Amino acid sequence: MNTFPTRRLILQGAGAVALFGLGSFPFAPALAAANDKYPEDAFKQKTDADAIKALYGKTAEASDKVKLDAPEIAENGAVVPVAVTTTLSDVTSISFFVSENPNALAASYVIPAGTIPAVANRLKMAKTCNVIAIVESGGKLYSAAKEVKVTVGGCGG
Amino acid sequence: MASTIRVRAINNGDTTEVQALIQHPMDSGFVKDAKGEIIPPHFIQQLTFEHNGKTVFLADWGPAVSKDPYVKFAFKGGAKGDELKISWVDNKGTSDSTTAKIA
Amino acid sequence: MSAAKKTAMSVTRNIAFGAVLMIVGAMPARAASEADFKAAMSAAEAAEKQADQLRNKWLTTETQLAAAKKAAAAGDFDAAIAAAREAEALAIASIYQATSEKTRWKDMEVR
Amino acid sequence: MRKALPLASILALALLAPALADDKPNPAADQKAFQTYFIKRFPKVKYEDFVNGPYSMDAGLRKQWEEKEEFPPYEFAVETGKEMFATPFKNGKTYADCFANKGIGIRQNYPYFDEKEGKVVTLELALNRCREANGEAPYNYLKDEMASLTAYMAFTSRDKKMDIKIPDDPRALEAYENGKRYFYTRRGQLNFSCASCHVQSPGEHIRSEVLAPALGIMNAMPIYRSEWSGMGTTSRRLVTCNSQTRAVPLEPQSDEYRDVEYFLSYVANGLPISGPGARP
Repeated sequence: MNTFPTRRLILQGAGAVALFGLGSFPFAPALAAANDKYPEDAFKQKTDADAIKALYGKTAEASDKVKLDAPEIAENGAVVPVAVTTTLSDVTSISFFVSENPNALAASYVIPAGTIPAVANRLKMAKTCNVIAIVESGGKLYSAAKEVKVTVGGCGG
Repeated sequence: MASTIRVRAINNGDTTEVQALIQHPMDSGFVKDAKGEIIPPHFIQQLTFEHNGKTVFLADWGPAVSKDPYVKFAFKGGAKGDELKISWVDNKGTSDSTTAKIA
Repeated sequence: MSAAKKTAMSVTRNIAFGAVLMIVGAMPARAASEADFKAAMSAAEAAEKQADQLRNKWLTTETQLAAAKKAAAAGDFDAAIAAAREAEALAIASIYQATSEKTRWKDMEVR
Repeated sequence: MRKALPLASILALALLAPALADDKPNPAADQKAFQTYFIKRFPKVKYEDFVNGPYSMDAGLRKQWEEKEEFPPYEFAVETGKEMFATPFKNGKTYADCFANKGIGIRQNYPYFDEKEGKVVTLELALNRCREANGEAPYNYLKDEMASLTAYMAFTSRDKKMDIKIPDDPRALEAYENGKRYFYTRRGQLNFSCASCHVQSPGEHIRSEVLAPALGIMNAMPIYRSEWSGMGTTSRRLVTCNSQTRAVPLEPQSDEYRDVEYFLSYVANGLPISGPGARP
C-alpha cells in the first residue's frame, strides 16, 4: 500500500488549515512522526495506560466534551457498536481502548484537517469492562469511558 | 470474486458521510479452532480513505476490531460523483482496494 | 411467576433428574469384567436404538455411550460400565419423554 | 329396542361431539389464536415488528441492532447470493429457471405443500433440488452458499406478507399437524419444547440470550448471528435449537423440520418478510 505520498499531503493539509487560525501548527510535525506508520508497539501493550503512553507519549484527562456512545449491555462481545463524537476543535486523532482485552488498544484513527471528529465502529470485548475513547485535540489528550456489560465474550468472535 | 470492500458515501451539502464494511476474518490469535488449535492472528492493520489524492481518514486497527469490520466517518467537501479510494492492508501483507462514487 | 422462572425451574428440575440418573448409573459393579461391560453396553445401545426409533435421542446419552466405549478401549471396565449404565438410564428417560409427550404436548398448545 | 338403538347412538354422538370438535384440525383457528396470544402478551410491540425477534422485545438490544442495520453484517451474503443467482450452471441454466417470477420476491410463499410429492417443500430444499436437477452438487443446508442464496431471495421479498397455503389435501393438513406437534413437544434432557422458549418466555433472558417470539421467527431467516459470527439458515436454526435442549438434532430437511417450518410460517401469515436478519 503506497500511502507515503498521500501522507505527505495530509501534513500539508493539516499545516495549511492550522495557518488559518485553528491553532497548534507546531504539533503537526510531531503528528507526522506519530501517524506515519502502524503503531505496532501500542497495539502490543496490555493495559490501556501503557497503550495510551505508547501511542501518544502522554496521558489523557477526562472531558465531558468527549461523547462516547456504547451499549449498557453488549448483545454479544464479538460485535459491540462503539462511537465517539466531540465538540473539541483541531482534533487530530481518535482512539478506542477496551481495558480488559488481552491488548487494550482496539483502534486508532487519524483525523486529518477537514474530517469531522466523529467515528463509529464495532469492537470485540472479552468481558465486562470499560471502553475508553481518547480524542487528541490541539496536541492534548481528552478521554471518556463507559462500562459495557458483556455476557457473551467476544473472544469467540 | 467481488471486492471485500462495501462503501456508502453520501454527500449532504458541505459534508460527505462515509460508511464502509469490509469482509475480513479479523482473527485475534486468541481463538481456538474445532481441533483446539489456535487460529493465528489475521487482521487488517491499516485502512485508508482518499478523496482527490488526499487522505481524508486513516484507521490503524488491531485484532479487537470485529469480524467484517465496520467504520463510519464524515469529511468536509466532496461532491456527488467524486471518487473515493479505499484500501486496506492486513498483518499478512494481503491488501485490497476499491473506488466508490460519492452519491 | 415469570415464564423465565418456570423455564429455569424446569431446567434445574431436569438437571437434578439427570443427576439422580447418574447416581443410579454409577452404582459400582463388583468385579467388573469385559463381559459385564458388553452386557451393560448392549442394554444401553438397545435402549438408545428405541429412542432413535422415536426420533428422540439425547446428546447426553450419546456422550455417555462414547465415554463407555472409550473407557472400555482403555481397559477401565468399571468406568465403562458406569458410563454405559448412565447412558441406558438416560436413553430410558428419553423414551419415557417421547412416549408421554405423545399426548402431553397438547397441554402447551396455544388455542 | 327399535327406539333404544337411535337413543344410544345419539348419546354416543353427544359424548363424542366435544372431543371431535376439540381435535379436529383447524389451522385458521390456530393461526388466529397464535397471533392473538402474542399481540395480547406484548401490547407494546407493533404487529409487524414481531418479525424482528428479540429486538422487538428489548430496547437496549434494539439500539445496537439499529446501529448495525446501518450497514448490516448480512450484506455480503446478499451480494454473494445475487452473484450466484446471476451465474449460470454448467448447463447454462440458472436458479431463476427453477422458480416462479425468476425467484425474485417469492420468499413469502415458502414452504409450500407439494401435492405431487405429498410433502412440504422448503426454500432450502427447493434450491438444492434446483441444483441437482441441473447436474450440480447440493449445498450444505446449514450455512455458506445456502445462506447466501436464501439471504438474497429473502432480501428481494422484504415486506411481502408471509402467505403460506394449506391446500385441501389431507396430507397437507397432516403435515401441518405434525409440524405443530413437533413445535409443542418437549425434547432433550432439558425437557424443552420449541414453545417452552419461544411461546412461554419470549423477551426473557435464557443464559445470555433474549428469546425471540415464535410469531414471525421464520420471516427473518436466514440470519447472521454474532454468536455464530456468520450466517445460518432455517435448518441451522432448528438444529441448534435442538442441541441447545440437549437433544440429538435431526437431519436438516427431515420431515419433522419441514413440517415445523410449515406450521411456524403458516401461523405467521400476514407478517412481513424481514430476512435476512441480524441476531445476537
